[in-house]
Amino acid sequence: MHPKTVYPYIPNSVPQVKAAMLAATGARSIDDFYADIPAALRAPRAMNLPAPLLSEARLKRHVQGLLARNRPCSEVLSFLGGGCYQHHVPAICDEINGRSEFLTAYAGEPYEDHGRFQALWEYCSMMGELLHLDVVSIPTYDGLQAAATACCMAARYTGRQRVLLAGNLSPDKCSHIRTYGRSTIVFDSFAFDAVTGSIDQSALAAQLGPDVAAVCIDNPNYFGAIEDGPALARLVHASGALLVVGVDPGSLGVLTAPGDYGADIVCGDIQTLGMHMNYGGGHGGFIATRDEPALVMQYPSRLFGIAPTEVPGQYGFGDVAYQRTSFDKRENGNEFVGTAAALWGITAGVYLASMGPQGMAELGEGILQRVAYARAQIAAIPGVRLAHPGSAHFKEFVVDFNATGRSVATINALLREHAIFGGHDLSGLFPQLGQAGLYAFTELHSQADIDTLVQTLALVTRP
Amino acid sequence: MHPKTVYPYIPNSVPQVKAAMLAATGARSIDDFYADIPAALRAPRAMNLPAPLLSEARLKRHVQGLLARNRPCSEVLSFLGGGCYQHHVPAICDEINGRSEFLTAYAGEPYEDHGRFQALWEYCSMMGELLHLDVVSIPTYDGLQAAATACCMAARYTGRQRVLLAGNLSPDKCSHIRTYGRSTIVFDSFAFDAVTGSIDQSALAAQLGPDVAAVCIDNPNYFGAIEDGPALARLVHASGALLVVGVDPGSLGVLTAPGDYGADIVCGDIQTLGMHMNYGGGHGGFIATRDEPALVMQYPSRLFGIAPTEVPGQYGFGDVAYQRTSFDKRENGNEFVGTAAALWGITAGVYLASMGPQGMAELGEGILQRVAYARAQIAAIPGVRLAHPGSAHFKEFVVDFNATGRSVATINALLREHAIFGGHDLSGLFPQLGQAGLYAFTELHSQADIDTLVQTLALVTRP
Amino acid sequence: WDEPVIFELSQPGERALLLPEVEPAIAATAAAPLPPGMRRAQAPALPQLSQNRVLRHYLRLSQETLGADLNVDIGQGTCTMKYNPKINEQLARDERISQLHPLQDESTVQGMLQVMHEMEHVIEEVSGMDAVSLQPRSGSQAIYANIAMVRAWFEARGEAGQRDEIITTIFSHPSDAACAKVVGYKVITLYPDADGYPDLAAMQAAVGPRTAALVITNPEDTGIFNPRIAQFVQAAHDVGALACYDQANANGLLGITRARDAGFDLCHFNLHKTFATPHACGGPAVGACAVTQALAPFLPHPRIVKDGQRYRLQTDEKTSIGKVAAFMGAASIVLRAYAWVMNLGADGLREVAEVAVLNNNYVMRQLLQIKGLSAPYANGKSRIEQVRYSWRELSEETGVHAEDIGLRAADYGVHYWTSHHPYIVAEPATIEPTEAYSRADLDEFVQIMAHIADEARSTPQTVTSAPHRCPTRRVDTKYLEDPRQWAMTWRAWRRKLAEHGAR
Amino acid sequence: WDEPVIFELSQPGERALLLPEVEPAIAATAAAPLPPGMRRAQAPALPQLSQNRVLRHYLRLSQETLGADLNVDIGQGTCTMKYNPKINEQLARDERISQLHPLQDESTVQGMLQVMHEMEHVIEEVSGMDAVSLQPRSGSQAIYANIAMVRAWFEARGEAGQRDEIITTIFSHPSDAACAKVVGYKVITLYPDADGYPDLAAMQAAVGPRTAALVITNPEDTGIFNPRIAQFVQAAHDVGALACYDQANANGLLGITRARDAGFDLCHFNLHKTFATPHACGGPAVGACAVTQALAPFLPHPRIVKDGQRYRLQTDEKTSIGKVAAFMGAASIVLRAYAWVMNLGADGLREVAEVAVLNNNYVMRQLLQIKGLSAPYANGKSRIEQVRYSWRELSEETGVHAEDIGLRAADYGVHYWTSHHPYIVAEPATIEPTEAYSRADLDEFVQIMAHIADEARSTPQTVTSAPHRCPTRRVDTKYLEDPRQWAMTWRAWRRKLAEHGAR
Repeated sequence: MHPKTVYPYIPNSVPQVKAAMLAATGARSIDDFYADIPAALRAPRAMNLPAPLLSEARLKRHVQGLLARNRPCSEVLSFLGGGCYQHHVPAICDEINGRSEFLTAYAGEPYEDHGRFQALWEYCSMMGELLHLDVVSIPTYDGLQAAATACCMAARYTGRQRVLLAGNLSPDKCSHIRTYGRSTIVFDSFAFDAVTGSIDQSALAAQLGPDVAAVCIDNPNYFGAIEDGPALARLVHASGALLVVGVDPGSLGVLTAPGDYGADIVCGDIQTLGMHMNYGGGHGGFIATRDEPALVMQYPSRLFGIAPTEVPGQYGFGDVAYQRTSFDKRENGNEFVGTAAALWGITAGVYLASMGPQGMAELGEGILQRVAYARAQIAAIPGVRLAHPGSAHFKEFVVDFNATGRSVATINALLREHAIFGGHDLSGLFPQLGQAGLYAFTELHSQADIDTLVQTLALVTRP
Repeated sequence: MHPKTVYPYIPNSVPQVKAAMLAATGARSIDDFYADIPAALRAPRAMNLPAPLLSEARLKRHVQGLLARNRPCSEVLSFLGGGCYQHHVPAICDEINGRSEFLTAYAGEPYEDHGRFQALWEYCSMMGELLHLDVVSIPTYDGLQAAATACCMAARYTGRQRVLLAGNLSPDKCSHIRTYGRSTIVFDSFAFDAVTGSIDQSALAAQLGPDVAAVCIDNPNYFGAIEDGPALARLVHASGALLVVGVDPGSLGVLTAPGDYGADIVCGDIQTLGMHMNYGGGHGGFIATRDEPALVMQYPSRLFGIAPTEVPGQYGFGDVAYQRTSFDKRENGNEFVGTAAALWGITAGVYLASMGPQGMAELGEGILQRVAYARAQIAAIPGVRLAHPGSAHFKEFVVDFNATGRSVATINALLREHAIFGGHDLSGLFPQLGQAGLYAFTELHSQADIDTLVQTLALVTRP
Repeated sequence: WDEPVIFELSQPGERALLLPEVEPAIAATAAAPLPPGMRRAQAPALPQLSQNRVLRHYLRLSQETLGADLNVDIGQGTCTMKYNPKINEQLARDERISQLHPLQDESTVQGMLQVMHEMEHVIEEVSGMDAVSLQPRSGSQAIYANIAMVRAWFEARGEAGQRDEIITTIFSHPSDAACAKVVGYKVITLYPDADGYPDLAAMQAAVGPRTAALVITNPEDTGIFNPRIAQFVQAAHDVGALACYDQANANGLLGITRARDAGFDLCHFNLHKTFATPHACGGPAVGACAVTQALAPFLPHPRIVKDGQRYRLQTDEKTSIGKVAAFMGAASIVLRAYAWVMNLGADGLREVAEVAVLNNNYVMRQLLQIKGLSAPYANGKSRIEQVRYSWRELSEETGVHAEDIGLRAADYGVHYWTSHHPYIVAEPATIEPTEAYSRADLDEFVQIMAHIADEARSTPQTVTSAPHRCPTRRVDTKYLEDPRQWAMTWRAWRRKLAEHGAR
Repeated sequence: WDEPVIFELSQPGERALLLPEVEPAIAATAAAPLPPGMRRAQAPALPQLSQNRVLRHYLRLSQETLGADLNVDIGQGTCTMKYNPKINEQLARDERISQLHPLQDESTVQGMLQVMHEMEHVIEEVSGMDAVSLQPRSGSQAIYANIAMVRAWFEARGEAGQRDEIITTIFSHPSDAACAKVVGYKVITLYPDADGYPDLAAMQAAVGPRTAALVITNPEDTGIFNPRIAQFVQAAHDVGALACYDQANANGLLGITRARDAGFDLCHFNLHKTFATPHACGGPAVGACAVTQALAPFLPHPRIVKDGQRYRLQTDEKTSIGKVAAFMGAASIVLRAYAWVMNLGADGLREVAEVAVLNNNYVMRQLLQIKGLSAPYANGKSRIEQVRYSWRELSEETGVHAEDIGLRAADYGVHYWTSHHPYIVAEPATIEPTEAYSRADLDEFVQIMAHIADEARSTPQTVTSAPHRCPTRRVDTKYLEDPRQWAMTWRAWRRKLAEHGAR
């Protein structure tokens, strides 16, 4: 007990101040304010928590001691991907999202928080250019949620109840989509082609029908292979369903925007646009569509719009069609809305404004090239193969270790001894691939890094 | 060569823009603007610099690679002091001095830069409370410069030409004071008592005379011993000289402010008030006096004052007696003034406002106590002695290793193997101490840390 | 600042960042051809700016945003705007967390897993529950996860078919109702009784064999604690239903009363409210789900397990509802909350609660001296951590609305929000002082409210035409409702301007 | 914000930080008694605030400060306000530099020493000189160090007694003259010739056996490059004097011309100007001294020496002037400058110079179209990187002064400074666009100046009573000059208020 502790975060913990304020309220003790809480509900004992580290100095030392037990990707060569990626985070992204104003603002109106509204609206606008679509939502939680909501939007819009999920989606994404949507949607999945890793169009065609609200794919898919978007769109639209495409926005400097090949709802994750990985804490989801009122009215999330003000020439901002939301209509709104990932939206805006058209093009092209180089080099390692040798890949691809006789777990453990984090082990998630790892490459990887990986892989897989 | 590189920091490096701007000026080429530079003065060749790291990503990786070759004090136990100290830097100090506004402001007027003026004036005001003095300058470069200027101020004020330097000042400080002041001042030094490490009052008395402008001491002195300030002040004042005292502001929660025992000019370094060590980049100097116009007019640095504005009740700020300065009077001003360490002044203000009266008292008291404990423990190590066993010390003290038969260099090398940075080696600076190290302790050191040091010292000095 | 939209600042050719060069050997490698039509034809029409200009733009926008750090932010009631310590921010931005990939081998993230596991224990201790998941990325998502667990529970017992109703109250958060709907439940909403408390008789009438769960906030968004909460829970349990506690308003209850004490089966906390992580303009955030042992097998996976001194991730629970969010959720938010708790300890958390409640009742006492302002329901009773006030009387007298007053407050450097649909409390303003403000801060806020109430009587048009000192004046809201005029992006705005002159 | 002085915010008892506890075993240890009177009797009367309130105070003050990041900051001529890249800031705040103690063993700071050593090479390459010290903490301190080396040089040669004069020009920085005085020299100041250039004849007349050195800025603070600089240097050398180059205005010269090319013996650069480190409200900063091989033995110590692949510190040079600043100077500033150079390379540095000069001449062309504004001296000639303009004509016509225009500019979100004493150029305004601003930025600044010139004619009182949109109106400057009223601290202010009602 520190009965006289004055807490730095609690100004009125000064005993004299507390006493004076109590007197001003006319209460005898703070317990008076809890009169509505019956004695039976009172906690039977004080909380049992570790002794506090009251000084900032000791707290910092304690937490830094824990952090020292981590080995971050910045200290090794990492080839992990699978939904979270190590890209360069421009310093101004950190600078802006660290500004007290943005970091601690919340639900102000478009006047005192004009800057927050403008920054988020600009984020949507820049995403709109990248996606070639007119409507983009304020960020939702992550790419998983964006996909789940996109499926629900499609079901509401079409009035149909079946949604087909590609077999080469992220298993985590499928898990969330199904749990989230299954009260109103019947989900079925369709297979991918074992040779190419891409969608088996005949398997998809076999499932399509007039009850299908949407087909949900990722492009590039979970294996990094680039799907034939235009062909899939034709197939899906022929059945009257919507095409929902999850896309890595970082690919869109070089790959066609899904809307341009016919996707009706485009979704994905903005972690790659200026967010650190943060052990999974850098995610934010986006959802985008054409500006069709019936589709717009299906969004659950907030949409910001630009508008003139009383002053000629001045722009202001505000919520568009707020009555769609659960804020306004509780259970009669679309799904639900609340705090999600707004700061990452602002940050992604900073990133896109910094990269510009040429930066995004160079980013995409450079990753395509590095992947091609890495594929060629890795394929040349004895016993190591590419799982999908004929396909074009963006950012990641599956390496097949079956012929090495070693498990991915073993290989990754050996790589760690060389300060390399090998690709994500797919052997549990996709048993049909056997011992396979998903290797990711970004603009951070130099030729020397890739060569180091290849040499080390050769070493640790040597019979 | 990257002839078409558009540089992110140089907006108008876009070739088309350059051409259009050239056309607007009527010049044929940029070389036209250099018409005044004769051909003979043109650099004979392009600069020979390393190939640029044009991308922020590669630049970051390169510099982080260099930083990885450092071993910071945060990863070891460090007992280094001697003028730069590892204290806790409150997070809000970093937050405020990292704000773009403060970080990049410079020489604005007290209107658009009202906040800068207020923050610096408040820094001076809080230092004034700590020092019990009415006049405090905007920061100068560091404690060395503050002491050098204080000597010059004393000489100008008294019209006398001799300044006496205590033998237990920092050797670096003496070096700068002498180089800086010797065109107008004759410097002499006086000895310290070998047993106590403190000033030998009889040695000082022997040097005092009617030509002495000032006596310059540090209290605590370079060995961390606390001088008898009141006695020294009486002695110095008896000869009509000024007493210049350098003080660690972090000691003033527990030690008497020098002005209160008679110091006429108080100076020192603010690095301890919220600045990281930064390999010596965290220093700033302060100078303070009573509010006596003849003394105030001797300051070379800027002084900020508060003033009413046209609006009743409103405060503004501005430069006090600007005509003292070299900005105004060139060589006829006092010394010179320019960019120095203003951001650290603002930061020290944040620190003092955060610590408050009680924080500064606890800081000082805690360090006194830790030093007493460390002295007791270290004195108990066989063969290891305290150089000045009878004196009271603040923050640091000299450990005498002569009886161990090992050099400080050897001992420190062994300590480094245990992740300990031992005390600063004084064997070169003070040959009379033999093999001795200056050990510093701050609020960051826990009992466990001190015990670890003691055990390891015992281990590495064992015969 | 009169800062243009960023597209208006674009200068063709300018760059703010350059990308790493592609080495010649890489550039020379032939790639597999893309599927037809999959190569983008035109670079995206993003703005082109120097780095200096990008920075200046966003710095100016930041200065046009009233962060909680900048004002006495007690007007965002239900949001629990408290001080977000800068040390936690500094720690969470350390590379040893920011540069962790969520799929790293467990051996390389032991520190991170320890932080998360210990934070789970904190939530268990605060709630009295047995098991916790920190995966949801917000309070709403935690509510969703809890209700999904309710569904899984009844599915596991074969009762899913019969139980299709969830009961909540009107002053519970909208997401309580909305999430129930998403998971497939019919929502039954209870209204207050004559005394202004949640209506126990209505609850007892509503429960039955179709009831899957009670989902309830307490104290409600009015700041009123439901003194019969145990009976509500009991009524649910009596019919075999579960009880799920929305603890978004837990700030006044830390160490005072726990979900377990009232018999709840599930509950959740918002780390970005009660546990002092920054609101970040609306996320990232964490909603922590806490459940009893019986419900633990249904928690999202993976779960963190401690084996001796090692932490590992476990995903083999077959009854788990699976993923609710990517990876382990917002780990860096968890770290901030952990640091906050470690700084305060058990005594500190209780001090948080007590001072938050003291501050709230102090402010209520002061605010209710303003003529025209009232605190509907439970008249004369104290509140827990917030109060939903009503400006109805002032509005009827002057024609000034609660929203106008909030906007006028922005002119004085504070604000409140009024999005409390449906407006059961007319002309609402919800004030939640939390523990983070001093008496002087609270007095300042009250004085501003009193001053604006005076203005409403003396110069009402000053209030109704507010704001006057914000970056913009009032917007023309029909541009936000009319599909022919709304523009969620710059490209839509320019198109609509061209098509039919949007303004 | 109308933010009070921090003392006015004090709430007795509040704390913003707690200190680490002292363990019982430590507290129980008896310390040696302090000398009599050395224990402080009363805690310092610092303000008492919660952490939230401290933060809010300083955040508000920051928002009331017009940092270069926030505006088109080309009005602080001579200061070289350029873009300070955020990546450099991020790198310089890494613990692996911020937590280095300057007395660490060399083996533990090899990365830091490498950065400093390589930055020395950069300065050598830019200047053509042979040896560099990065120890001075500002440009002025570097000037001081250079002149101290001049003195040491003559002392080493036994000529110190005869040589007691230093020659400079009136448009060289005030510190050139002031530092010469500090080191003990008599200062001889040259004025421009009839064409507005530094007067070579005056130089030739001034030099002689008493001359120790020429200390000169070039281009001068007017932006005019002295085309006869080599002759100035030669004139100094002819009498056995040294020549010392103040390169504060080097931004337009990188890769174009070097100190060595004109024959200088010593020079200095401001890393916080030319090398893009932040101005930080006025420091910390670095002034880099560069000298020829002959002067190298006089450089401050320690110097960094590379032995094979290892770096070490050397302090055994007997002729060194010793220390000029604590330890190795502002190492974290050096790191920022190093990162900036490594990003740009030789081509980039030359691009900096060329675009800075292009921008300056572009702005000059535009500004001189404003009636009442002129660019005195060297009429019709181009300038290097800045121009000192004069509003003399406008001022004579309207009674509006250059200072008024600068303050009015602040109302429009830009500013310039006018502290260019003595006012050889009447009604001065020095504009230095650097390379960091786009054409659009420059046009905006010019438009604001043109607009204010119009205002000066149409509504002069608007300009003379500016600022109108700043945190305060004009202060009563007699409080800054009168010793009975001035108050450099809160304690002095309160005392004077009490003594004789300072207001």
